Amino acid sequence: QGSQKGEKIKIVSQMFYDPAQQQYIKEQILPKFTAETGIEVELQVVANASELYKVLQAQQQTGKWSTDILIAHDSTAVPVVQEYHAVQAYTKIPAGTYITQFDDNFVQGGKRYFVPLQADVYLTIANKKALPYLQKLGYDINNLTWEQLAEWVRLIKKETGLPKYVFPALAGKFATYEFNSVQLSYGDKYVPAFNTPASQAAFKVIASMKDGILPSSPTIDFPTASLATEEAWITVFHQAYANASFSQAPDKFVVAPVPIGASGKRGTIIGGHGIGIVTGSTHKAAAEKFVEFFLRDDILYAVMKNTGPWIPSKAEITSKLKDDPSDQIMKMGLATLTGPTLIDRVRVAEYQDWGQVKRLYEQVIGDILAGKDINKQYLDQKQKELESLKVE
Amino acid sequence: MSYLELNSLKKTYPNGVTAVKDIDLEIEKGEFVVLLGPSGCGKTTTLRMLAGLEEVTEGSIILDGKDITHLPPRQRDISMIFQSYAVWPHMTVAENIAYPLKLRKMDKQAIAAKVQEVAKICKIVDYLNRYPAQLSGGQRQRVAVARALAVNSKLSLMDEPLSNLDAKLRVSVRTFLKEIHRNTGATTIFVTHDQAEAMALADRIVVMNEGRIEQVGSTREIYNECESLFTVQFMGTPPANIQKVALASSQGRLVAAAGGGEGAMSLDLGDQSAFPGIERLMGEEVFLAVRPENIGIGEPNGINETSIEIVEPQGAYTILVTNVLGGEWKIMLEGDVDIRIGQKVSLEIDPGKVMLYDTQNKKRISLT
Amino acid sequence: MSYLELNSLKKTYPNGVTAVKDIDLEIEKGEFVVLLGPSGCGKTTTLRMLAGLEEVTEGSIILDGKDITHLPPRQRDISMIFQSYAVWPHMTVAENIAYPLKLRKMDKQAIAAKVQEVAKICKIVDYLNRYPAQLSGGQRQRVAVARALAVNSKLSLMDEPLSNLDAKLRVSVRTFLKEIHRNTGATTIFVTHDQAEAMALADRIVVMNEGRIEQVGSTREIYNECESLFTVQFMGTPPANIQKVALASSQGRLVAAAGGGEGAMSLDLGDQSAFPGIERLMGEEVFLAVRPENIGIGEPNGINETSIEIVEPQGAYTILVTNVLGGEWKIMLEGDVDIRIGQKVSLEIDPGKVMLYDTQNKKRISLT
Amino acid sequence: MSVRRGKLWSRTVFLLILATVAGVVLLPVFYFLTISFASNYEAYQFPAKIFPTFSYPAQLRYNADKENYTLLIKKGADFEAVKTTSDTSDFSLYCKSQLNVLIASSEVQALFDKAKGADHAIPIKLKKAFFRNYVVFFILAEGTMRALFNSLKAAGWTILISLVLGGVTGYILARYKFRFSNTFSTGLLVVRMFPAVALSLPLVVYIVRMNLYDTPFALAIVYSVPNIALTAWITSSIFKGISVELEEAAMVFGATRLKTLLTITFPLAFPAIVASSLYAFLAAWNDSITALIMTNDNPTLALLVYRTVGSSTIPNLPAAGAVVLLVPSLVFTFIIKNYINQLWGNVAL
Amino acid sequence: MHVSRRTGFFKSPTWFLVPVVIYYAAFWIRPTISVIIESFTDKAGAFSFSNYVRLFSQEAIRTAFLNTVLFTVGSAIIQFVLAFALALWLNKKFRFSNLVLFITLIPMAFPPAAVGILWKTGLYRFGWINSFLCAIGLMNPANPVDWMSFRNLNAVMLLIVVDTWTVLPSVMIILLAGLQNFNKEFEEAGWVFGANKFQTLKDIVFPIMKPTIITAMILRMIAAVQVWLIAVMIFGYNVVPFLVERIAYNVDVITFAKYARKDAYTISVIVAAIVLISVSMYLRVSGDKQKGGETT
Ligand SMILES: Nc1ncnc2c1ncn2[C@@H]1O[C@H](COP(=O)(O)OP(=O)(O)OP(=O)(O)O)[C@@H](O)[C@H]1O
Ligand SMILES: Nc1ncnc2c1ncn2[C@@H]1O[C@H](COP(=O)(O)OP(=O)(O)OP(=O)(O)O)[C@@H](O)[C@H]1O
Ligand SMILES: [Mg+2]
Ligand SMILES: [Mg+2]
Repeated sequence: QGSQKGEKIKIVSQMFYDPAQQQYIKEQILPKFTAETGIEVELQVVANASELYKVLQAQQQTGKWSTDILIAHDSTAVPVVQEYHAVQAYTKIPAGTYITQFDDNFVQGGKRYFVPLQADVYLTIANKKALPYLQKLGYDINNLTWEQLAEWVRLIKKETGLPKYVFPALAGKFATYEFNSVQLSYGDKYVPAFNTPASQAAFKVIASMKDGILPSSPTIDFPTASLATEEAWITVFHQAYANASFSQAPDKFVVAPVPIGASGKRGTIIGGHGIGIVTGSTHKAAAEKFVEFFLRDDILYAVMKNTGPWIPSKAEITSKLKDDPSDQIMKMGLATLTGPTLIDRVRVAEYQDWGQVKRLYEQVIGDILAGKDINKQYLDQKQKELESLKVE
Repeated sequence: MSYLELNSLKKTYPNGVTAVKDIDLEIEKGEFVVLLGPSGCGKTTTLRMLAGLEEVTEGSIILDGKDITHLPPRQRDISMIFQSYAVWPHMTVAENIAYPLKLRKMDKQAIAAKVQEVAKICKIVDYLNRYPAQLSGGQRQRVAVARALAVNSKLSLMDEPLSNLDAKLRVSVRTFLKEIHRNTGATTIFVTHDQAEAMALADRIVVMNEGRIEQVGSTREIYNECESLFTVQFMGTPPANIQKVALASSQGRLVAAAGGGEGAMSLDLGDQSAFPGIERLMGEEVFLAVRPENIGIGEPNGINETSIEIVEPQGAYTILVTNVLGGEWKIMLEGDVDIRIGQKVSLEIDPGKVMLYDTQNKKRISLT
Repeated sequence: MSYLELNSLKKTYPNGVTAVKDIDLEIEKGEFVVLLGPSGCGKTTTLRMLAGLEEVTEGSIILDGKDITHLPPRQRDISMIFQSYAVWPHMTVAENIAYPLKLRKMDKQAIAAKVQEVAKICKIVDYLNRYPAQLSGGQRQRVAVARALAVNSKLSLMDEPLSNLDAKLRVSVRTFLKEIHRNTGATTIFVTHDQAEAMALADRIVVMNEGRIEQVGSTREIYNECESLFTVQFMGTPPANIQKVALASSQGRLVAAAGGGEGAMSLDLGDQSAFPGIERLMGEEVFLAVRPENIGIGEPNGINETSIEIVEPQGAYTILVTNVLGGEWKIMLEGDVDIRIGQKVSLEIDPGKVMLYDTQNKKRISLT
Repeated sequence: MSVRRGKLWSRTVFLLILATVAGVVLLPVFYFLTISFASNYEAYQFPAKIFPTFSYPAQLRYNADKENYTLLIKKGADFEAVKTTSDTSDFSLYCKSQLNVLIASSEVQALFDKAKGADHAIPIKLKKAFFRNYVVFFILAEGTMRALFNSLKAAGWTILISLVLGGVTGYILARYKFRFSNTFSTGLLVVRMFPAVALSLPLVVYIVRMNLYDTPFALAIVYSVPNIALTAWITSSIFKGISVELEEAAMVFGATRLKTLLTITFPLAFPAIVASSLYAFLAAWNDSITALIMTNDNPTLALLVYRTVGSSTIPNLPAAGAVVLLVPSLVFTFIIKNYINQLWGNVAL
Repeated sequence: MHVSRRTGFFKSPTWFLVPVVIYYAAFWIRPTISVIIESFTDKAGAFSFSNYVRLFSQEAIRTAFLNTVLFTVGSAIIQFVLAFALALWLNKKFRFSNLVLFITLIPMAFPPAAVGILWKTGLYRFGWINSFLCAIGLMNPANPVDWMSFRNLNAVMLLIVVDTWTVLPSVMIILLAGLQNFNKEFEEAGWVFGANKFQTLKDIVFPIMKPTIITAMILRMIAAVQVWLIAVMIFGYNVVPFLVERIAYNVDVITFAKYARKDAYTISVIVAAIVLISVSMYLRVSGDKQKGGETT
């Protein structure tokens, strides 16, 4: 086999961020690999990009590469390869038909550094208690427009007296992408952006829901708590976290695609993780074996279903999805990903500092909640600031 | 009705210790009363109950016709001098004296005048602007006195105010306190376990023991007519010498005798007829107490021959330690005596100054 | 050469205070010497220089023929009893006593034996296994004594070892220390500001004042033949009464007189012929000092009529405070005297006990 | 009579204060503990429970139309439908991951059969695996033991450095007045004035250059910076509380200065010094921020907790991790309380 | 203790401070100086005030400054009052006082991460705080307060409350030690001479305890000016800006921004300056009137 007894590889991953996901991997998947190959696996999860860079920087500076496999978000793939030279190009890729949406990041200079594992999109999740109000309005949650959503949220506010939409906007987290998905559906071709006509309309529709949005939104990272306590009933949010609420009590929630914008289409930021082999790895053979194992249909499907549900990266899996709730979510995601959806990607590399770009969006939602008028002038100003952040 | 009355006062601390068991005492206006007793006998506790710093468990305190048993300290109109002086370190001497007056809402000019007045009495005028840390112990003590003096209270309490002073200073402050009292006539209760202090200061001494009063009286009474063995043993520096003796009659004279052979004691107390009712004690054992100053060296009356063990010259007098029937007896002779250690002497006990005590209840046996 | 010699010892602290100015002293083996003086006169500093705890600024210390001026404490072979006892709280009584012996590399059995021995002497055998926190002040004091005793050092130093004890205990520990010294004969230097202590204990007393020695001598000398005004004023409780007088001759007798009119002083010191060389002082002013116990009440010799201001009965004696030429004079009468405040009396000063001092250099004027 | 009333009054006020103090401190602690025992489903229930639960009052209903089963859990007066499935292993996985209830597929099958037989929802009792969160925490926190050792090492080094350097400083400040002693103790204060967050950046560079990156020792070096000063103040307070005469007595009786220090001063100061070292311990033990920057493969326990569960969307696991961290700290706080006077009694800045 | 110089085994005690000084030179002074230098140089490395100018033009910094001042003053006052009251109370010996003391110290043991979880889970609109308030009837369950929507002054006050829970024990410990060393007779003299409890506290206990109070307050102020973690754990970055929170934000979130490092360093220098100034101001205001020095 070529692997020594008791060999151990280490994975550093940006994926499986939530403990429940880690728990599943560590309890169900890794033992299976060890049983098959005798190789032990250690999984270290990094909380965000800067923590990943820190790990890589430290290994680069000290020259000690303790990592063998990297599971990275597509937005970090370029610096990982180009700045830290952390991942090597594949010579042989495990068989399968993989999604190609992330290849601009995963493939560089014609060489593939990462194989995609999954993709994620934004979804709508709503507590069933909110549905009667929608019925009153006569709208269909699966074909909702942003205007209708806003109307729904306002109606609930009017009838219950309480804001029931959560727009998580904790600094450095997701506000940007939540806005982006509205902006895209209104016809923006490039996000981040602030003063295009589509953007203006997008901000306007969010501003029109203002009274129905939880005022504590800027302190909220994920909608989980608000949804679980029923402080909020509705959100449009990143698939993975929306699903955390859903899994807690599947019967309580309905999940639907992101609403449709003025362009007549849905819009979403997509993201995905890829798996790569670390340049300095001292267990390359074992690492390759793990990549092969992890991309196997049965394993990847189980991982996608139980840590997400996510959109699996292989056609071999997506073609066989069934009808149960989690498969349905996968399908819904796949439809969003491959359907007539306006899609864009996180453009970290184009800006000096992505955190500052996020900050601009966080200010917008903060100002909306504070009752500020989000007019053209305001947005022009934001646009100017945004442009100053571009890499020269 | 007296000026100050303590009626069956009792104090049990939360930890269960009953520090004061039953104190009944009446004090007249202007009296200087000293509570005297060994450590732990409840003097401080009694005083603190008077001050309102300690809750009274049972009994009552009447001051000037008013029941103050449960009043907080500030409503009692008392002043107090503490053992540690408790001169506030963050105030100048003048501020220290003025503070209680300010609390009484006296006007500024009157306060300044009062401060000057008491400072003059206490001879601290020069230090009025100093902080306590810049004063010596004796000076701080004077500040405490001045502060107490200034308030013109109904009752002045002092808890061992001299014990932190050195010996020399103690004597001079003591004289000073006495003088102050003579001039102001403030009713004063003074706590000490130092009898020299008590005797020097008191109009009346209250001897306390284990939470009770043993004897109340003038210095003379307390010193010369001790009602209990406790008092006679407690009073005097050095304290009285005690010996268990048997009373006997010998040729019409009353004799107290103890021990046998060499070094035995045999003391002629005088003509038996002078002691009416002595018959019932004949042949009985009693405690005999005699003070060191009532023993001389010369014609034997008491002990025939004994050797001097220690000589402690004290300037004005000399203390000799000698062995009497296995115990140490102390003798106090006036002036500077030329006696060497080891010298053999005979003791001459003044029979008129001897006190006898019952072995059972430890009370004095009256011989007249 | 003496056992211990202090040669022109001088100490200036880093802050510039010269605490000890010039001390010359010779002490013989086995002597019990007491350094006595008012607070701040440099007693502690001197002792600490002897112990090696304070650097000597100038001068030298010779112990048993060896110059120890600059040796560290441990090489001096001394023992010391501290004011706060300095009994190590983390060691049992036995360990406390044994620790110095261990440092001297004595073998275990010898240590155990020694501990037993000194514990017996100091009557602390029962407490050997206790920790100091479980002992009373007096018991701790005994442990400190036992520890010092055990090491058999060349020199035993004690810095006010009794000052933290209460009055009663102080007297008994004092007697105990004296006894110990009598038995061991250890050369001892004892510091105190309490003269009763000094007089009771000392073979020789060294009276210090402002960093210098005022007088060295036996208790008798120090008390009765004070060489300086400082000493006569410092010694005695109460201290001597001082009055500035003019010497005159009257009908062949030497008379000291002061003041005029009522309350004037006129004291017949005796036949002028008994004072050779007195001529040069005739008409001069001198300080006259007389101790309270050398004044009686009766035939006027000194003051004709004066009124009693304060009466302080002390049991064995009574102190009267009276006004002499505007100053306070104290009189000490034996026993319990029946005198009331305000009573007019005449003072009878014992002319043989009077001491005279030069007004310039404050030294004693020898009259013989 | 008025006395009695006064006593009653002061007693009531006293008890009121006692209740308030205890409540204000303990209430959050109890809720926190409860959260650490809560399942995902329970973690966000409102109203939150102050004491943890041991089981769920639940019902199982057979839906004849769809041939599946619905689990209902009591919420308020009603039962709330939480999970509908026909798959026993799906049901079992749900119970395990969301409810902390360990129930095998076969047992689920038995329940399903029973529910199918009844014409209404049947009551079932789901018993919680009470320590499940803690078990999960240890499964997730891979290398807990190693992290624990790292934490102990870092804390140990911190204590050592702080005590040796701070203790010596404290002793000298307590016993000697020298020319710069005031400047020096003020200088110690200044050390704490500079935000540590900013200093750690250049510090990392030095640490890397010294080849100490990712070692507990390096962490200790950083933790010691503020702790040396703190230890110096505290130990100087301790030494001031030990009478100089005790040391002098030892020297007079033949001990060298070093011996005096070792046999007299140190044993006397020892308990308080141990207590003072707990400040250093707590600083090292509880820190995760510096460790985040300064370690990688050798995380401390606090960092491990932060890494594995710190970003959870549900607070039950993080709470369990934090409780694990908390236990030793609590023990040490319990020790500190007996030495308050020695530690802070003579402190002067 | 002054032992003969010639006999001691070292010449001067200062010698023993050398290791500490070396340590601080290496691990404190060196980074500090490099931080200070960074703050006074532009990108090219030339001396300039540009960093300060740029910073002061940012509104967030001005808000952060204001919040920091509010927080420091507010928490100092509130924590002092509470800690003192608590210390006074605990200083009386009562039956279970030792146990109560331990209970009050519990928050001291909480790691910052735990404090974050503890309060975040409490402050949700449907968190445990409102659960409790509803249970005891102090709040209407139908419309609980949304603590997390607090902004500006309210948020600062909320943070003061949370911070107080955490740090009160460490302030209280110092004051308690001071009270235990306090000669009770000073206080009793106050009562006896006519002061009521409050007057005694104000005129006697406080002034005499001043050195202890100053110690406690200085340590507290130094920490309070540097508040950030608690704010970030509860509200996240930006919502309630504080000066050191700005540093952490620069270091943590916008790591790659053009001026992130420079800003972080410059704010550090500003914070240090503020601490230095406020501590010396506090010392000045609290006065050097204390001539006594003898408090026990
Ligand atoms: N606060 C207290 N709590 C419990 N017991 C106390 C308290 N204060 C004093 N006691 C006890 O009460 C008894 C009497 O104490 P008190 O202080 O009144 O004696 P004292 O006569 O003043 O003694 P001393 O001469 O030593 O001052 C002692 O046994 C003492 O231990
Ligand atoms: N460490 C020191 N530094 C500076 N001055 C000192 C020091 N120790 C004592 N002094 C000063 O030296 C003088 C003599 O002090 P010393 O302690 O020797 O007096 P003392 O005779 O022992 O007095 P007491 O009876 O009060 O103990 C005093 O003025 C004192 O203030
Ligand atoms: Mg008392
Ligand atoms: Mg002295």
